[in-house]
Amino acid sequence: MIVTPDGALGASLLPAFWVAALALFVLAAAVACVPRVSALSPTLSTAGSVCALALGCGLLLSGVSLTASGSHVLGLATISVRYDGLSAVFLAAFGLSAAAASLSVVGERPRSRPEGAAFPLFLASIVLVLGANAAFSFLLAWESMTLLSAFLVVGLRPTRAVVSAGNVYLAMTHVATAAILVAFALLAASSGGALDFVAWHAAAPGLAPVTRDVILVLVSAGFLTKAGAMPFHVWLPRAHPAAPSHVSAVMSGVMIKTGIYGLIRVIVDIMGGGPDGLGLLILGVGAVSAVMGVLYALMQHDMKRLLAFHSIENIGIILIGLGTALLLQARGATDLAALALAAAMFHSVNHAAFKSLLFLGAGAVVHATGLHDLNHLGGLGRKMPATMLVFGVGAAAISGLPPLNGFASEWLTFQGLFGAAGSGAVEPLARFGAAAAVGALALTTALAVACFVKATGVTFLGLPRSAAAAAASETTPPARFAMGFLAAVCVVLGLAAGPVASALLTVARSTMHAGAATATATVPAVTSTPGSGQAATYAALTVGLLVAAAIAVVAAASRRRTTARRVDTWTCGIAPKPAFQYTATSYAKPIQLFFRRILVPEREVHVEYVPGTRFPSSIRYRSEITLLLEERVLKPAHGLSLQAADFARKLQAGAIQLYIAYIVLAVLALLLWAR
Amino acid sequence: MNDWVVGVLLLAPIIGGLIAWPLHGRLVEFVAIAAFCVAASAGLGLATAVPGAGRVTAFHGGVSIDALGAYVLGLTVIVAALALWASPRYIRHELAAGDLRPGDEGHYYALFLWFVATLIAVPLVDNLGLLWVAIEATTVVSALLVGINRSPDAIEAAWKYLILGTIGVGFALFATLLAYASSVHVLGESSDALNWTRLMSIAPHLNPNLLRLSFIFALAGYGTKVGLVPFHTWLPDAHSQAPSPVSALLSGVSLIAALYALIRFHLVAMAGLGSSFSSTLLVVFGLLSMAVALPFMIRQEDLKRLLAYSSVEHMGLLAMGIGFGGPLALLGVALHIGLHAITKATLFLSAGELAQQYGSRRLSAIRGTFRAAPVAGGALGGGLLMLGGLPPSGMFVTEFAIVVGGITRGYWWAAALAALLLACCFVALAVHGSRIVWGHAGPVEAARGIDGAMALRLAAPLLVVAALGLWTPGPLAAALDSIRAILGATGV
Amino acid sequence: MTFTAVDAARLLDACSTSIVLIGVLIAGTRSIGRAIWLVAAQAILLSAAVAGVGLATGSNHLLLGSLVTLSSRGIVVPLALGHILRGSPVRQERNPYLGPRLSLIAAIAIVFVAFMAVDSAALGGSLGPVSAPRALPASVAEVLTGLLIAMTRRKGLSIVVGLLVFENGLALTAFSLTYGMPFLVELGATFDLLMVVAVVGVYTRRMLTVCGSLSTDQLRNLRG
Amino acid sequence: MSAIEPTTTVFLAVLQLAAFVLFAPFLTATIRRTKALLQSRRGPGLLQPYRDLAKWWGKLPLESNVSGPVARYAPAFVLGAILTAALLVPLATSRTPLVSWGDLLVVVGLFAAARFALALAAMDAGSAFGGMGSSRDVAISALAEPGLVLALAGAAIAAGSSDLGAISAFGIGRGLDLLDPAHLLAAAAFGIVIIAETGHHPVDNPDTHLELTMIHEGMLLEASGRSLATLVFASELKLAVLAAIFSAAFFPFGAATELAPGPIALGLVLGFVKMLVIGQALALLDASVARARILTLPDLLGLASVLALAGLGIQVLLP
Repeated sequence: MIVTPDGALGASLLPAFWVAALALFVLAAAVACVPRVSALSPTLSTAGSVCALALGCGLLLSGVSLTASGSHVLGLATISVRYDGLSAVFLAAFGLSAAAASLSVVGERPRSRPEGAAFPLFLASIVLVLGANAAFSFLLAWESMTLLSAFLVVGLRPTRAVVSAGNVYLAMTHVATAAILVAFALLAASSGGALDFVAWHAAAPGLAPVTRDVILVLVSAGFLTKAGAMPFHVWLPRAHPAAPSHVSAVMSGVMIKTGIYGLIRVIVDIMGGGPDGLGLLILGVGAVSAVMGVLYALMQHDMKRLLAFHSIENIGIILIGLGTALLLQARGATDLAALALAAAMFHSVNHAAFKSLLFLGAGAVVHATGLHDLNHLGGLGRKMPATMLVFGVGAAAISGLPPLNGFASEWLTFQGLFGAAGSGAVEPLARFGAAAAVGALALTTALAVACFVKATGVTFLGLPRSAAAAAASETTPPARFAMGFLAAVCVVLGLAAGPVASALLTVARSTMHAGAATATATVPAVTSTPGSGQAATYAALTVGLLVAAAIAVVAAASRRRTTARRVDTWTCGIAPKPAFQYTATSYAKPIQLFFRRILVPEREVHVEYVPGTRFPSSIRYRSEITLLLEERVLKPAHGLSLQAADFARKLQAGAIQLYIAYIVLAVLALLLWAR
Repeated sequence: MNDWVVGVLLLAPIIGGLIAWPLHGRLVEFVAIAAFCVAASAGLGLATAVPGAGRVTAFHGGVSIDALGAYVLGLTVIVAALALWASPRYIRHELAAGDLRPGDEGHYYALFLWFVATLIAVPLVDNLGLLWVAIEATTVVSALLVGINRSPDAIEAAWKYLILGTIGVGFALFATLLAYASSVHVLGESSDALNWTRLMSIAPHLNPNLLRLSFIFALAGYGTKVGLVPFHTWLPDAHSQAPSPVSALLSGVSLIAALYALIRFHLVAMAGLGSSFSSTLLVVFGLLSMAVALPFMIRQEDLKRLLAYSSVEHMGLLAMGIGFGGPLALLGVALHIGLHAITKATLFLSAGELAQQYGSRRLSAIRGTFRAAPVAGGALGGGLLMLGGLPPSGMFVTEFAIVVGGITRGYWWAAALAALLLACCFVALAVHGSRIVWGHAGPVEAARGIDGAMALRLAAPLLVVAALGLWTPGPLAAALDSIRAILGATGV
Repeated sequence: MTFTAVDAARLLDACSTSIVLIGVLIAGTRSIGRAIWLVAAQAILLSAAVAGVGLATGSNHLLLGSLVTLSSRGIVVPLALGHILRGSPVRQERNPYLGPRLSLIAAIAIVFVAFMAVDSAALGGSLGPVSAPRALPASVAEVLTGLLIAMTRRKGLSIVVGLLVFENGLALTAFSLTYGMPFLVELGATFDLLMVVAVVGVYTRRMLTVCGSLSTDQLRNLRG
Repeated sequence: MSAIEPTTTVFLAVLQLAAFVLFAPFLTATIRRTKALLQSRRGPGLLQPYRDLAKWWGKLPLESNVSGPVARYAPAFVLGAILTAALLVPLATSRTPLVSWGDLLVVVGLFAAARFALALAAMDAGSAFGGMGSSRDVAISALAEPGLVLALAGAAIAAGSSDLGAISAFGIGRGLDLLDPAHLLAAAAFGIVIIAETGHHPVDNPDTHLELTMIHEGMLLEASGRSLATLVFASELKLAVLAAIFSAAFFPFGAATELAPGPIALGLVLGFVKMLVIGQALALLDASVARARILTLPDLLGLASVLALAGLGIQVLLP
């Protein structure tokens, strides 16, 4: 049973899109189980994802919302959805990422048939999560998403490491879900047992402060875990690299965003903002996640692990935006809050685009060489130029370079921070916090540039560092097309930053239940503090065209008739070897030294000499950084808990007399209690 | 008419057992299955008659089955059917391996049938005294089953089960006496002074002191059979040492039977004392059970003990849910009872398969079932996921209902802790399960022949549990509703 | 002469107190054989009390009940246990967790506590003509004594003896509270008790064959 | 802000572009000259940079047979980005030629883009020195970036807008009140950042020819002909633009507030003068300070961030 509130133009199509998307995903899953036609599955899920994309864009353009509900179990609706603007934004992001990911494996054979079937269902579960508007259907979709993604990570024939990665992932997300469940139950309890979000929003103002804070803490912990923000990130860099690349693309591009979506949905939409402290808290979490995420990413030389840590970084940037929004919303600066919230959404969409692109690129490289380790790659640009081009676009976008989309959203985030730091509504300490976050964000973007110069350069430029890299070949046409699509999206979203941002601003305002814009809070033309000074603006399209023009002019001018003379690379006069090049590890070395206090590197050099001489026959160098949280906190805590469990097991000591004593004592205690 | 059905229902297994006792080989299997089929048809007939009539009585009210009783009866029949279906394969292997002596199979099937008979009797009788007799009888018979293979461990487990069970249920007798005393004050000496229906009708007039004491002793007594901490100590021993089909019956049904008795007392106490007293106790002991079961699940070396402790955990959850009250939680409890029974039975059956194939129950030995034992291993893994309450398991729904119901009823801390403990217990199960399925297998006995019957027997129940997580069929929904009404969600 | 309610009450009180005393003696003895016969004596006193109440109230099912009690608890069960005992090498409780003297003292303490703590008035007073104020506290003391024995002994049989003392306590409660239960329940309970003893017999024989003794120290392998 | 008529915009843009393009090499020349004099050498003439550029422009390029399109097209990206940036900063006037096209973040972003392209190009030839220069350059810029943004953020927050024109206008408006501690701390931070970004002592040696000590030069090692000319010119231009930003944000006095020939001319001259002063300071630094070990750079650049943050603290916490 489906209804759309007002039949705006084209809105009548939207239900069809929704049904089609889900149906196609289910069909794709079914098809994947049938040996003869299983090759059709990726095509079908691509179609489904495109439907989801269309649905998201349609909802955004028409401004209507889509409601639907499905079968019941124990009187609880398994499907009860309402797609509003917020859902639409994330749905569109999902559509981009999922379509490309599904397309990239057209013609590939999945690791196993169950996994081939699980992928479309995983996509369907995300669609349902993004729309659910009642506690049960949300958690049902949420947990299905968790389980399916965990299965996709682990697969049918995992190695021991992958199994443990899957366990860590499942454990953390499941406990996090328990927190969310309790928070939802509290909301239900304080709204007379109602389980739907609308009733909760209605009851939210009446919440006792303590209850509200408990709820906020629980949902924050729960959703931040799914989002992979520090210090809840431990599962992420283990799980994402283990999955096949197209799965990692969706997990990293969209699934962790459902955590962000949940935060916005519950805190901003349902609860109408948190207490004064919450914004700063989220802001701090975001800043830490951003800086530490990119630092750890720089230290990785496994391509997919590097990208996984970058997901933590980008979640951090999104959280900086969200934190700013909450900070300002709690202090009544609605216009700026909406701006910051729009920034967070914008970066979520952008990250979905370029992170999926990069993961698909990494997948193409792994597919071509079978290598994960950057230190064995190199010179792939000559073998796979298309991949290099799109990967470069993705790298530039994620590094936040104008005029691409990453820069646009980071620009908005910066504006939000400037606004918060300058706003009179905010007390000085919080303003200083925002100002400090500006520094953190700047550091993050600069480190991201370093990291992606390293990733791109070491992989695609220079000489191949291994035979496998030398023998690489370009990836399949569908994969190339998928990556090209995402690269185009990165460019378009960057150049169309203005309209996109203003659309998101509308969504943000409606999500915050704020009226129409009062000040000139439209983009491009954002006043950091309305009234004073001149609008700080970023005219993406014109700047982009200007840059392009300048580049074109210079390039044309400096082009010569005569072709260049080819010579060997200068290596002080001896024949160049691949071993002369900087590796990924050595490239990141200066930064490792600069930040050695935080990264705590351990180096180990092992030299073997030619017998009898002082001439080294082989030198092996290994450098590992210490993940402080894991090493110094979590591992000891784990050990302690196991010891505690062992101690508790002494209760069951085996002597029947002891057991009788338990019973007697319990009875006596009961009798005393009942007196 | 009903008298006859009930008579057949109870006598068929007893007589079948008597016939089976001296027999050997295929014949005894045939006898057992035949006798059980008769009883099962009678039992299902009765159970299905209840929803229409609301209450089926026989023997002048001596037997009186309401929706709750019918539910427990139906579950007993279903789980017993699964266990009996799995028995021949299991017992033959035991005989071949020399763990059972030739001739024991006759005793096994006889005792099995008698155990089923006692279990069936529990939900039938209306008289709390006879209810106690039936529960005690289950202890005696199942104690013989637990120790049927004469290994020292089995004897130890059976011995502890017998002694602790008798002492515990002794307290239950005490509770019954007190209830009787209180009702005799009101009714005077009459044969139906212990009938639950009568007690409920006169509950408000009962002496509150007696009632309070009575519930306390019922909690201790039937709590022992339910496996609530700290009365649970016999449970992991007995459930792990018994032959796997019997473990399935013990964990699947006999716990529920005892819980059924406890519920009866709880309802009387609620009717007489108001909800707070007994509910609080149930919540406290339920929480305690979940909390104590966790460490034993985290560090566990024995597969069947792992499952047994998970039973303790789930019984704790059910006790809590009953204590919470309220429509949502009780609906969850009603469904959870059935889902847990079916899932746990299946898990024990698959665990038995694995234990026999690997020649050990040690978790460190049972590894890499993905290759060595795809069906049983898959069933175990899937069952553990179902038990952990991940969708599409029906237990996701029930656990959601119980936790949310609890918090909406104001039991914030208890329900929140329960949610946390549930998650942690799932983590423990998942870690063990992943090692079982994918761990590095040691030297494995050549994979036993996968017979289709086994695959069906292990897969079908799990599929049912999964299906019930997505959709509740109309009749079942109606039945659950009436059970909830009985459990006292009326008017909430 | 007629046997009045007052006489019945006096009889019930006397029997119950002496049952408790016997229970204390059981707690204090090392010899398992003696313990078994003391339990039998308890049962006989119990049935006597029941018979008395039955005569006083003129209810037949109480008389029947006393017969059942006498035959089952007083004769069959002790004989069975004696048979098992003859089969086992050890007849003494060598080193219990709580020595005879200490457990004797403990039992006495329990009795005092029970008599001070429990007053039948709180439980709605005694009903009917026969009012025996000591019966209920005595039964509680008896129950606890049984549990004490079961908790502090090492030998399997001694634990069973404790169990029986416990059961006698329950029976005494039944009679002192409500003149017993409905007859059907009575029969069922007795039957269960007999079954329990039978199963105990089975398992003690197996224990002897497998473990070689009845000491529960061998029965401590199942842990954790 | 008065309405902007296209003719003015075009005029100012062309004027500013010409000014930067023509003046940037001269700025470098003055730095070299002063440095030489301080080292008691005569040093090259003030037109030498122009001659160098012309010479390289005419040369037949050598390309490594490893390198490919990246190395070939990167120089255009670098110069293009910096030229665009040059149009987004106020020079002669207190407004940017292209009003409301982009603010200081856009300029910073364009610099980052140039860095990205250059650092990538340096790795194309598979040369050890290219990789080394690239690695060190991105590392140092990463350390400098927070200082850069925070220093400007201080000014932006004070001015209530991150638009460089607005910042400069606001500064002029405040007159000498502008020179409060917060402002000066930010200025100091920005100064340090300029040193790092333009590769002067103690961070880098702009005219070393020993491969192992090169950072910026190391990245240009494989470049030749027009590529080399483009890249060198880009770096000279970058210095000029940074100097312009510095004066616009921290010492905006003298920039034309109304669009009339006289003030504009004056503002242009004053802008040149400020740049030269900054250049002389850098030359002084080159001559007086030794180049620091790379391990000690975090202290220097961290100092920039700390100064900027301290400035912000003063500005926000105790107004």
